Amino acid sequence: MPADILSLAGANLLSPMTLCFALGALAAFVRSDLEFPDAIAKGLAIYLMLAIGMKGGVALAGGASTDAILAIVVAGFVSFLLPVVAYALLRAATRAAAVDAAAIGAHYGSVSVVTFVTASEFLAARGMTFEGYLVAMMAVMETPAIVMGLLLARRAGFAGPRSAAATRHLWREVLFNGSIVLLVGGFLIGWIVGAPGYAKVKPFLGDLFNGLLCLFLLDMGVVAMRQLRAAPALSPALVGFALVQPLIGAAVGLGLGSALGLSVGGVALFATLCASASYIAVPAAMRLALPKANPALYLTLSLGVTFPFNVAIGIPLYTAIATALRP
Amino acid sequence: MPADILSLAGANLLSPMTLCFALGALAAFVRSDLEFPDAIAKGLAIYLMLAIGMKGGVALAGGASTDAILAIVVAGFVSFLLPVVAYALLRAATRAAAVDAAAIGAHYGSVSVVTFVTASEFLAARGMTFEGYLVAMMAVMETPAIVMGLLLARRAGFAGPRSAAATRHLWREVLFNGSIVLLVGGFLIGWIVGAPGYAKVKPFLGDLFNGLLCLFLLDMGVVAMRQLRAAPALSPALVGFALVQPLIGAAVGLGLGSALGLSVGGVALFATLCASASYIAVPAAMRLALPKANPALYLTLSLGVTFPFNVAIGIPLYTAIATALRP
Amino acid sequence: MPADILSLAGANLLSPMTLCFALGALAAFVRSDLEFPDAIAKGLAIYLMLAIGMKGGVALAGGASTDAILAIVVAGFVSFLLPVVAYALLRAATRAAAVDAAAIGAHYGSVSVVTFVTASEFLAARGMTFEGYLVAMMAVMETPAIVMGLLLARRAGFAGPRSAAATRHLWREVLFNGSIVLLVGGFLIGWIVGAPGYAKVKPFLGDLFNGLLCLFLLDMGVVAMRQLRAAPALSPALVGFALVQPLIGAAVGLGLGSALGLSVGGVALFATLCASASYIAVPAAMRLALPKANPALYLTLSLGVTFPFNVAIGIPLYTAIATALRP
Amino acid sequence: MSDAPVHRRKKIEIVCERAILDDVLEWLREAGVTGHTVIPHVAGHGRQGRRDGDEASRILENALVIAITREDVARRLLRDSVERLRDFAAIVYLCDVEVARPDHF
Amino acid sequence: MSDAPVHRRKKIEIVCERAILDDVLEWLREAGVTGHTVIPHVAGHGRQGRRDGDEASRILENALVIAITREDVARRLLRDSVERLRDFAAIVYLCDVEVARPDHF
Amino acid sequence: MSDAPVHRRKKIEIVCERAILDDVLEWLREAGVTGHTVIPHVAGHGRQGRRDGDEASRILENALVIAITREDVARRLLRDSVERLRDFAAIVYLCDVEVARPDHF
Ligand SMILES: Nc1ncnc2c1ncn2[C@@H]1O[C@H](COP(=O)(O)O)[C@@H](O)[C@H]1O
Ligand SMILES: Nc1ncnc2c1ncn2[C@@H]1O[C@H](COP(=O)(O)O)[C@@H](O)[C@H]1O
Ligand SMILES: Nc1ncnc2c1ncn2[C@@H]1O[C@H](COP(=O)(O)O)[C@@H](O)[C@H]1O
Ligand code: NA
Ligand code: NA
Ligand code: NA
Repeated sequence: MPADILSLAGANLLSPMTLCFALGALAAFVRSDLEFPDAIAKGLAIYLMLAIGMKGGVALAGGASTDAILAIVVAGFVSFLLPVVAYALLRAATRAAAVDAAAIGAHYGSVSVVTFVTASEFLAARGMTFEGYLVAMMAVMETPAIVMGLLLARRAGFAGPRSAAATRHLWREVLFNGSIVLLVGGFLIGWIVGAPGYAKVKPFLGDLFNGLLCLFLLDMGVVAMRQLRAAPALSPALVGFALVQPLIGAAVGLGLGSALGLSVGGVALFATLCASASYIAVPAAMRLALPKANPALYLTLSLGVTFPFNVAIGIPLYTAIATALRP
Repeated sequence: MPADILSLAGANLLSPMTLCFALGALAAFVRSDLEFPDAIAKGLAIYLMLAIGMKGGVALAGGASTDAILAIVVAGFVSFLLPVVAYALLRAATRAAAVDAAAIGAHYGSVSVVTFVTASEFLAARGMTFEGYLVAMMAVMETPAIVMGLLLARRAGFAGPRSAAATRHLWREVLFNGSIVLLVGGFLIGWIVGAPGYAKVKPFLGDLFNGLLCLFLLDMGVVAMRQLRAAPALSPALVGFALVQPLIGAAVGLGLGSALGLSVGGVALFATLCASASYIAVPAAMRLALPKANPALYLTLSLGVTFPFNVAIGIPLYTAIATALRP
Repeated sequence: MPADILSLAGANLLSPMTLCFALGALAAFVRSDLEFPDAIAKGLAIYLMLAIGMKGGVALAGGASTDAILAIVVAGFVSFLLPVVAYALLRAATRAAAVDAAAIGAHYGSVSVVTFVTASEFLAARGMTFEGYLVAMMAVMETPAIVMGLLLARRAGFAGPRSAAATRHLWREVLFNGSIVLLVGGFLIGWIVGAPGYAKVKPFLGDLFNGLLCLFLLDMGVVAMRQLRAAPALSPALVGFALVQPLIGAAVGLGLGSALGLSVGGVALFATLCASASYIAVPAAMRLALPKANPALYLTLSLGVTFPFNVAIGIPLYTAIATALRP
Repeated sequence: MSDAPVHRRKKIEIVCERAILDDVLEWLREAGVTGHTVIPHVAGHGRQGRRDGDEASRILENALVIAITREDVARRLLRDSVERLRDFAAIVYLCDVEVARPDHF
Repeated sequence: MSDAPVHRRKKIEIVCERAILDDVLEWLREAGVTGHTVIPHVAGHGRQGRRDGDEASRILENALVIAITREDVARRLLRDSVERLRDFAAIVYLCDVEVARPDHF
Repeated sequence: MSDAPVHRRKKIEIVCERAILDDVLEWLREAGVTGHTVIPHVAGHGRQGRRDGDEASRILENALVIAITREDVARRLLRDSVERLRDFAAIVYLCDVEVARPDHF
């Protein structure tokens, strides 16, 4: 099995996607002026979320099982509870303040869409399939963690948003942020139109997926490395947290995924979701709701450490374990 | 035939394109932060206009008939005269001021490229073809309505642009606005290079068309709904106008299209052009030339009411009637 | 052979790419409001550089020959030395000041990626192939010319950048500017993943290449024409320089390319590189390092005169000569 | 020219992180400011380090709000800002301006 | 330091809808202003409601023009603006500034 | 309200070509300015003609830097700017402002 992991990891490290990520990181490291316009990065993100959502919906088209509904509910609970684990770990093993620990916890309960998408391509390249409703599980995991993060902070004495506008803004973020709308909306559209409707848009939403993912990961490499460079030096304990917490999350995902009876690919993807940390929706929410938490900390851990770790090492690792767990 | 219309409308409402439009509208309705960067929206518009223009030119490549020239001239006249109808209707049936009625009229004489493009895909999905020069008819309908709008306003005592710069700006807008350049330019390029030249760019300009249209309609849904939300409450009479005027325009298009001997698909498309209202070129021109007209009115009617009406109901309706009219 | 050149030139002038360029130029000439958002233009440039880089790397995958290394070293020297030729020509035949001549020289030693890419498609459409490492030759030609330009200026008594920040900025530009990172990075990725890895991204990075190049050239037409219009009237001598210098560069490229034993396509491409002038990386560097040089001059010559000359006439001309030179 | 009437007002400028922009605009409205202008994408550097909106969540980006208003309103806003904006990246300052249409502000 | 010569000029700022930007710049030029700076995409709120450039035609978007010029020129522009910009979304105000190179403005 | 303490500072604004933005910010830092705000994409017109960032290399684009600082620092910057920015497209001017938190600037 270790040989397996190594060969999977090797293949992953040498895929065009991972190499594009590395290229972006390198460019930022040498302070190249390579820069993706923000509009292009946002456009790519919209594409990826709509495309992955629709693919999931088409895969499930026609039927929706109780299996799917159970799995989606479980995913929501996991997102809600993972921040508690992260919070406890941070308070026990690092010197993070309570409000920072609560904010960071919220990030690790939520998910990173790009990590998921990269994992799904990793599986596809190996001929492994997964349940269409994994996409719905991802969508449902986006924001419960925010609520738990706020509860943890309140317990530690930090009030949430102070003005009515900020509260409204926060709830909109939790319920209807752009990622959720695109993932769930794309999922429903795919579910409604099925394979015949999907055929019309497949040249764009299907065939180009890998290529556009390359471009997106190139940009993510730049962004992650810039975040690392701009950040204040992190304590070794915090860096350790950002490497251990994904493993804890993955273990939870591997266990629950097997218990839910997901396919091998599905287990690997669910583990990846639990292991990944948000770097778009949750930071925006935390900045509003917990302004006393330090954004440099949570952004650097999720984007600068955990994201590259998952892309390079985590995904093949979780896949190998999911394969080994196959009954 | 009514059964026919209903099944066409049903199929239309469940296409990925219309569903994407609905998703965008829903996102804006719940005030999701889903937002297309402006640059992406503009890039998509450039793509759609170049692609549809070139497709039309390739379809006509080799020959240009007197049929085509006659149809194009007729289209120009229709655009010039439709504002008079709209103006009369507005003054008779609503309480719109003269200057507002003139400005709104100009919008309904002109056309909406996205409505046309959506209709052309609707036809293609049903195996219906149309004359390549429909694209040239659309281009020629873009701006004569602006001139008539100004004449109507002047008759009512409103001067046009006051400074020399504004006048120059206005004429450039009338003659060379970006849509016209792309549609006519693309058309000519397609006409020159024909099928062999087109083969080189077809993977981009042809195969991806539907998928990119989905993305564009998603954004249009957001934009149309935001416009509706931000607008002052419209009187029922004005909303009624925005639903009746397209039907009048479509009737004109159906009649003249049949008289010109267009194919069924061609008649349906010409009706769609007459029924649609501009929301890019004409607002920009009116703002300069008739600043006393209220932009919230004309934007909301064309973008917030008529555009969704045509996309959801108008297109299948006009197609069904065009089919029924077949001699 | 003259007949040959004419037919090649004719075919080139009537390709969708060249026609798109002409359309853009025309739009800017009539002052249409057609405008590519800057983000879209940058996004297209990133795509083209990554795609051409990767294509080159895949073509070379597996082996790297001493041939390749020799050709790359030669290309670097040519870029370093061509500015001297341009400088001498400008000082002898025009009234350009020394600092302007040095800055313009740096532009002509460097290369234009879009010209290269257009030439590579021109060859592909004629079934001609070229060595994969031409891409690496292009990357290596990007910036040595900047160093020579500064040396020429210093010899004429103009100091380089004055502040430490400007110097650092300049060196980063020379070594790691975005184009170099994308071209070299894409090349290495293509080289590593080879044909099997490339298959995953080919629908995007390969099949769409021509279509996206059309869009990019449309924008370049607008940009080049605007530059020409905004520029102060150029003296006939300067315009003459911008037409003669590419021919000198092409002659150098044809000679050295043959001597290096490149294929016919390779010789034509190398000639095109030598003939082309930078309009992105070098202007940015010159503005910092030689602020006393007039940007309107160097931008107008490279972008407004030499670029269209190469796209419309130069490429087929160099190709015809390379074909005729075939032993 | 010398007979043109001069009306004095205060201009208040606020540079703040985009996350609280809506909040700031609501605050201005409550305070009686009748209009404002927003420059939506602005980079900066201050006590909280570099803020140049270069990352995906865009929380490290500022906006610049300009409002012309009466002196008393502006002074009250300036005073209240200390408490109101304490936890956020933000600065506030006032400046004298002259306007032609006093009814407008 | 105290010996640095101080030259007083006026800064005129105009927030207006983008549709009339060219027109406004022509007006400044005619009035004798020798330079200007434009912030091209600016949102705002005023008598004419929200203007945040969120729609496709972009007519609901503002620009901010800054020009440094002599006091008399600035005052004349301020006075004329009332009539000139009446129908449009626009505001104009003046402010005192000090410059180092008086020949420049 | 009248009892709110008023602290006077200077605002220095610099419009310059983007190519030298890093350089200008370094200069401000060295001069003792503790913060700044940058409006990154700004068009303009001056002695060096139109600069509207419409071309591919983007060298014809400006940025606008705003910094609030003490009067002496601002005056020194204004004086030094003449020499420092001579070769580039750039203008500099000062303006009086009032702030609430004097320790901040
Ligand atoms: N002295 C200053 N001058 C101009 N802008 C400043 C200054 N200090 C801070 N800022 C701006 O205000 C934002 C928030 O400042 P701070 O709260 O100090 O981090 C910064 O990101 C800058 O955009
Ligand atoms: N009091 C104000 N302070 C700052 N900007 C304003 C103010 N009033 C109006 N504006 C700006 O000027 C534009 C036009 O104003 P109005 O003509 O009142 O709609 C608005 O969209 C705002 O950007
Ligand atoms: N009088 C002025 N008022 C406002 N901005 C100006 C003025 N003169 C120049 N500028 C700005 O400063 C930049 C450089 O000016 P210049 O060095 O004169 O070309 C211009 O592109 C404008 O953005
Ligand atoms: Na997670
Ligand atoms: Na119409
Ligand atoms: Na060259």
